[in-house]
Amino acid sequence: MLRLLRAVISRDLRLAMRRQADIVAAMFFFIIVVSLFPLGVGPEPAQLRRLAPGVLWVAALLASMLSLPRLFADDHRDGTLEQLALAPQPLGLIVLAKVIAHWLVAGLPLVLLAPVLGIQFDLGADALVVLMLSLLLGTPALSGIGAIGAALTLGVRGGGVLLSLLVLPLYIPVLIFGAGAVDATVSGLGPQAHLSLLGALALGGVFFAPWPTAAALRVALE
Amino acid sequence: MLRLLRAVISRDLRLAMRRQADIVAAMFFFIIVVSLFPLGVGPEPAQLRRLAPGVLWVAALLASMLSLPRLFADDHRDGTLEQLALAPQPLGLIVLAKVIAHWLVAGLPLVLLAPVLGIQFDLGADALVVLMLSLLLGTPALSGIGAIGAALTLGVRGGGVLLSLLVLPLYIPVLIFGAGAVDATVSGLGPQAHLSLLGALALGGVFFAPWPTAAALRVALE
Amino acid sequence: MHWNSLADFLAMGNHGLYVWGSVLMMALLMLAEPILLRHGRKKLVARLRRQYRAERSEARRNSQANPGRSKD
Amino acid sequence: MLEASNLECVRGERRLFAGVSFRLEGGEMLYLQGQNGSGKTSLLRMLCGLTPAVSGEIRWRGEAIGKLGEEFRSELCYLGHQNAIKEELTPLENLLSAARMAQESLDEDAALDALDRVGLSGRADLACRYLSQGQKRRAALARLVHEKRALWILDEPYVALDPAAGKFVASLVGAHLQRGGLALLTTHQAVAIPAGTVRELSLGADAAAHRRS
Amino acid sequence: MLEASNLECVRGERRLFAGVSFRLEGGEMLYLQGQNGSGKTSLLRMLCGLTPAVSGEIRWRGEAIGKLGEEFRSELCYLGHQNAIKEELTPLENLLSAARMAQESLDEDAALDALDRVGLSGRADLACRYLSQGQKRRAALARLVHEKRALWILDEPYVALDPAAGKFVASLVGAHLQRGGLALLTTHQAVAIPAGTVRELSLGADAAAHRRS
Amino acid sequence: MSNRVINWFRYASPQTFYPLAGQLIPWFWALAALFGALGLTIGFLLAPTDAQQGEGYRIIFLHVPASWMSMFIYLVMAFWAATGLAFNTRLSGMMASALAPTGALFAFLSLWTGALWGKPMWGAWWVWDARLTSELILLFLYIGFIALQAAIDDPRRADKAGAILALVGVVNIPIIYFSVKWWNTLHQGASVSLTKAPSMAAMMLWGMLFCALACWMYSIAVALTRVRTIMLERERHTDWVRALLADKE
Ligand code: HEM
Ligand SMILES: Nc1ncnc2c1ncn2[C@@H]1O[C@H](COP(=O)(O)OP(=O)(O)OP(=O)(O)O)[C@@H](O)[C@H]1O
Ligand SMILES: Nc1ncnc2c1ncn2[C@@H]1O[C@H](COP(=O)(O)OP(=O)(O)OP(=O)(O)O)[C@@H](O)[C@H]1O
Ligand SMILES: [Mg+2]
Ligand SMILES: [Mg+2]
Repeated sequence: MLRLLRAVISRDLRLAMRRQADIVAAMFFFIIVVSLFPLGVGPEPAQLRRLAPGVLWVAALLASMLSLPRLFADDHRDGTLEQLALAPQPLGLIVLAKVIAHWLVAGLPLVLLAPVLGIQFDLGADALVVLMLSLLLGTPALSGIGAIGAALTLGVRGGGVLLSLLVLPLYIPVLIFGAGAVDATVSGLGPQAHLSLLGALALGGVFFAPWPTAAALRVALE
Repeated sequence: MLRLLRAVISRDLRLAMRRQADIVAAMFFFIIVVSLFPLGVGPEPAQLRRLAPGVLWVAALLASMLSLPRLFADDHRDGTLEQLALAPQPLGLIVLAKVIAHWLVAGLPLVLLAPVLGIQFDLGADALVVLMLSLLLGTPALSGIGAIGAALTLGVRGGGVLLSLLVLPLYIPVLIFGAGAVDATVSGLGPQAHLSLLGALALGGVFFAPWPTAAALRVALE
Repeated sequence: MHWNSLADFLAMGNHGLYVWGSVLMMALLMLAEPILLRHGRKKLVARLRRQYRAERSEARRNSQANPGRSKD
Repeated sequence: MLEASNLECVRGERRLFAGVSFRLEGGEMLYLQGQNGSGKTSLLRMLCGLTPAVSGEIRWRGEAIGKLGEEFRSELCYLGHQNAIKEELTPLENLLSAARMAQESLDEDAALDALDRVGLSGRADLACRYLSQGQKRRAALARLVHEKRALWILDEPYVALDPAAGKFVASLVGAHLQRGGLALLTTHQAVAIPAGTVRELSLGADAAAHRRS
Repeated sequence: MLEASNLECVRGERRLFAGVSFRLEGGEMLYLQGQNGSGKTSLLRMLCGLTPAVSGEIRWRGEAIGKLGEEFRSELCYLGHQNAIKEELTPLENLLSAARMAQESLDEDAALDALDRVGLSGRADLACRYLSQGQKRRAALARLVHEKRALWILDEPYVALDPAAGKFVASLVGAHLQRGGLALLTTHQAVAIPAGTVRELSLGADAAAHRRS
Repeated sequence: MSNRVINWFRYASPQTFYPLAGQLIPWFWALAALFGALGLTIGFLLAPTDAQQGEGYRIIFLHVPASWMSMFIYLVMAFWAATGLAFNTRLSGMMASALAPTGALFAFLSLWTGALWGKPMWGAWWVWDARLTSELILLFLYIGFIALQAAIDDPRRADKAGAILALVGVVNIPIIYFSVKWWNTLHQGASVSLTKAPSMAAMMLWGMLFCALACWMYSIAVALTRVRTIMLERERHTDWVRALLADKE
């Protein structure tokens, strides 16, 4: 079972490396969206500091979502998905591996990048730490929930935009607890409660989501 | 020439209709991103009012960008783009038609929707009018500029995210003048200067952009 | 009865616009939905009838054209 | 070993076929024939368990494939119209990762050997997107060279191949049958299989005419 | 009318061919042969003007195609490995919109007739994504039925077609040659063209061996 | 035991359900009209003025039933989705798709009446309160469901995909509700308090109750009507639909 997970993850990572653009670009999307905001709303530092958690988290959410449509679409188009569905292992496990790979490519870089961007918004050190922590817990949940949407919209033309319609409402709790954790730190309250809820969401997202996703994939292949 | 424009536009619109999801979903992406922000930054009305122009414009920009990757990718994948490049008319014209169709599908709905969302942010009537005007002028520019990026990243795997990386910096002037126009209205200054600059960008975007786009497409087909 | 006059009733203590706006929208949509449904159903039935008729006449033509073959 | 009884397939509003039954034993191949759109691909996908049948049953070693599930899939090798290769990866990487994801053991030497035998020795390290149409198909077919699973289901394997490559694939299928394997194959290009028993099944209009007469 | 002299094609670090020259007049067809990956597709794309040649020249009615530009393209009909049909549209819509975008006049009756002749009459209003592999190819080939442009460049048109459909396409090409048209064609499936002069050109290893001997 | 199962599936088959629904629909319409008339009479003619809110509070007789229905219909939809996935009955998917538009309608009406109530009461059309926000998200979930089904044209596939989405959504709704609630109360004090409903006179309660019942009956009638249309459309190749439509000729 672990071998299967490793095989799928390593293949997906290799593909991501081969495309190069992917990893770098998810990060740059994050950077650019975050930097657009000051341009849109004006540069007062006090206001920016108050905006920071929300903007950073919304940007992370969008960046992670942007690569979702391709999570299964490439495999679907070239027939690999059929092969995976015919593999002797439960499809849910394969999905789990793909979710992990997606997180490594589209989630982890955001976590590492966040503090740098947080500085642009004048966040303090403890807020930066909590920001990273919240992203570390929240982005896996995003990948997991996103996978469900990606599977449901698979093969549905115009799926890319439909996907965001399905997935964004489900992302809201993650966003609220994520931004809430940072906010609580900024305003002097403890972030523990938010963070532990976020952890629960992450566990749920990663270990529960693959099963409906697998079911949706089988439907898409019919 | 007009017949060609009409043929391409009507085909693209029919494709969009067939996918149904497309039009509705671009709008809903806009709605949802706009609604995410308050969830990220908190619900105080005064603060939201100040954020409104920036948030609405950034969301419009993202929504219009999200449908860009498919502008040429579908045609590329199934070989239609080769056929268009081999058509006896200048490729630039065909691109112009596709830009117009893209705007009709991904730009116009945003313009019509913006006032409703503005209300959620407690904007006044004159600000709402200027918001619509600025979007009406700005979104065609977004479609035009976006087409260049879409053509440049065509066939490049992982293009979707790379695309946003290329296009977002070029979108910045549009964003600044667009959000600026609304901001100026909210703070009691006239929006005329911003709007006329935006108009210039739109003209440039729609009539200049198709030519580099066509060149980039030819390169992608080589 | 709680109201003194029709005008009073319509004014709703200065909140007429809001109250009647709600009532109107609700009435409008809740009337529109069944009407649209009825309309859609009628169109569907007409379409299906047309389709069945076309199929039947086609089958008849076929059986006339080659009477030896059984209808499958 | 593989037994289908009374299969029916409906697509949209169209009944593609009904009452399709056959039985296939080890060492036998079923050559599925029919015009374009007669439902060959649909039948093969049904036999894999990808699409549910409207009615009828499919049994493998006497048990319904729906119940067997993973057990059945671990004996099945399917190759569809799509090549199932990643354009960004090289043929070698494609072959290795496909094997690893199917939990087969395939070492690099064996993979290189397989690529060599399908005529891609010079291209083992070139990303598949640069390959020609026929070379892509060869890269996909390279999986068959060391494939030991019992049931092969191949949907038009010869498409885009040049005659020499087509013959090689036929010889692979022949060797598989000789080992006692089963194969189902569709194609519009007649390529003789050098060994094993070949049985035929026709779908579609011709088949209907057949049954009626 | 179409003249190629000394064409050379380099892909990556590999020289696929060099010194390819030929001349084709009205009513003649060039049958391009070669193994998988020998550069047939590359040559055809070069002749369309999609890929620039490393060296050599291509002339149409005596002038370089690069200079002619749109004039050349208005006489050219290319069909590649890809079908160039939209999966969301029906075969009818695909055919009509392709014609309209190529600025040809094709009315609905003619289009329906074309679909009828390629055997898609029952599927004219079904989105192409539901068609079978061969039916998709047929939908793409329906363009040829009423195509009057002088130069046809067809890259493996027979792929996925059943024998009957293949023969029909060959008859279309034959009729085109008889009208005085030119055609370039690659295929790995020998289908006899019923009329016109067929000339052959081999690319790749066999061709090199040929030249060397 | 086996008898019960067979019976159940008999009613779950479109062929038997269709005429049954046809007979029930007029009754539900009648009940809807009756309850609606009662509720509106009580609410708009008889109920006294509210001490704090004046006459504006009468929106409550529309707003609360609409809000309740919007949430309840989602639950029912998810229930049908679950039975559809579990037992693979055709009826379940049809019921789920028949309910969605009505649910979306009530979600929209809840937002609309709420906004029209909010302007006079709070001075704003919209505030980012927990309940409001989660109602908005509920509308998105409905729209997502409808859009997903519309985007898939094979009805069986659409049913299954929709069912998966509805079930995932139903798991998420409580999470969303509590997260939003917590988010808001953490941010600002109760400048706007919806949690304490004004102590309502018995009259108001009765009015609301009847209005809610009217909405219930309305929903059932509309859903049954829609499911009948869906049945005809999907089963148009079966003999029973042919016979049915031929009869009326
Ligand atoms: C767009 C704005 C609004 C939305 C989306 C909305 C949504 C809802 C929802 C979902 C419910 C049912 C919740 C439950 O029973 O737990 C509800 C109930 C209610 N709403 Fe609203 N509401 C809005 C505006 C308002 C306003 C402005 C008022 C009054 C000032 C109001 C007063 C009430 C009352 C009194 C109830 C019944 C409370 C109860 O049964 O616990 N709502 N609303
Ligand atoms: N929704 C639908 N409505 C009507 N017909 C459909 C629908 N979906 C698929 N079909 C038909 O079902 C058939 C599918 O055939 P399938 O792909 O199995 O053919 P095939 O025998 O593999 O053909 P080929 O030789 O071209 O590969 C086609 O005839 C197609 O037109
Ligand atoms: N970047 C590259 N480096 C090395 N070789 C390359 C590169 N790009 C393409 N090639 C080779 O160029 C050839 C392209 O061949 P082309 O597609 O023209 O073949 P073809 O004759 O049409 O073959 P088929 O019969 O399979 O369609 C292939 O052999 C491919 O391996
Ligand atoms: Mg097939
Ligand atoms: Mg080729």
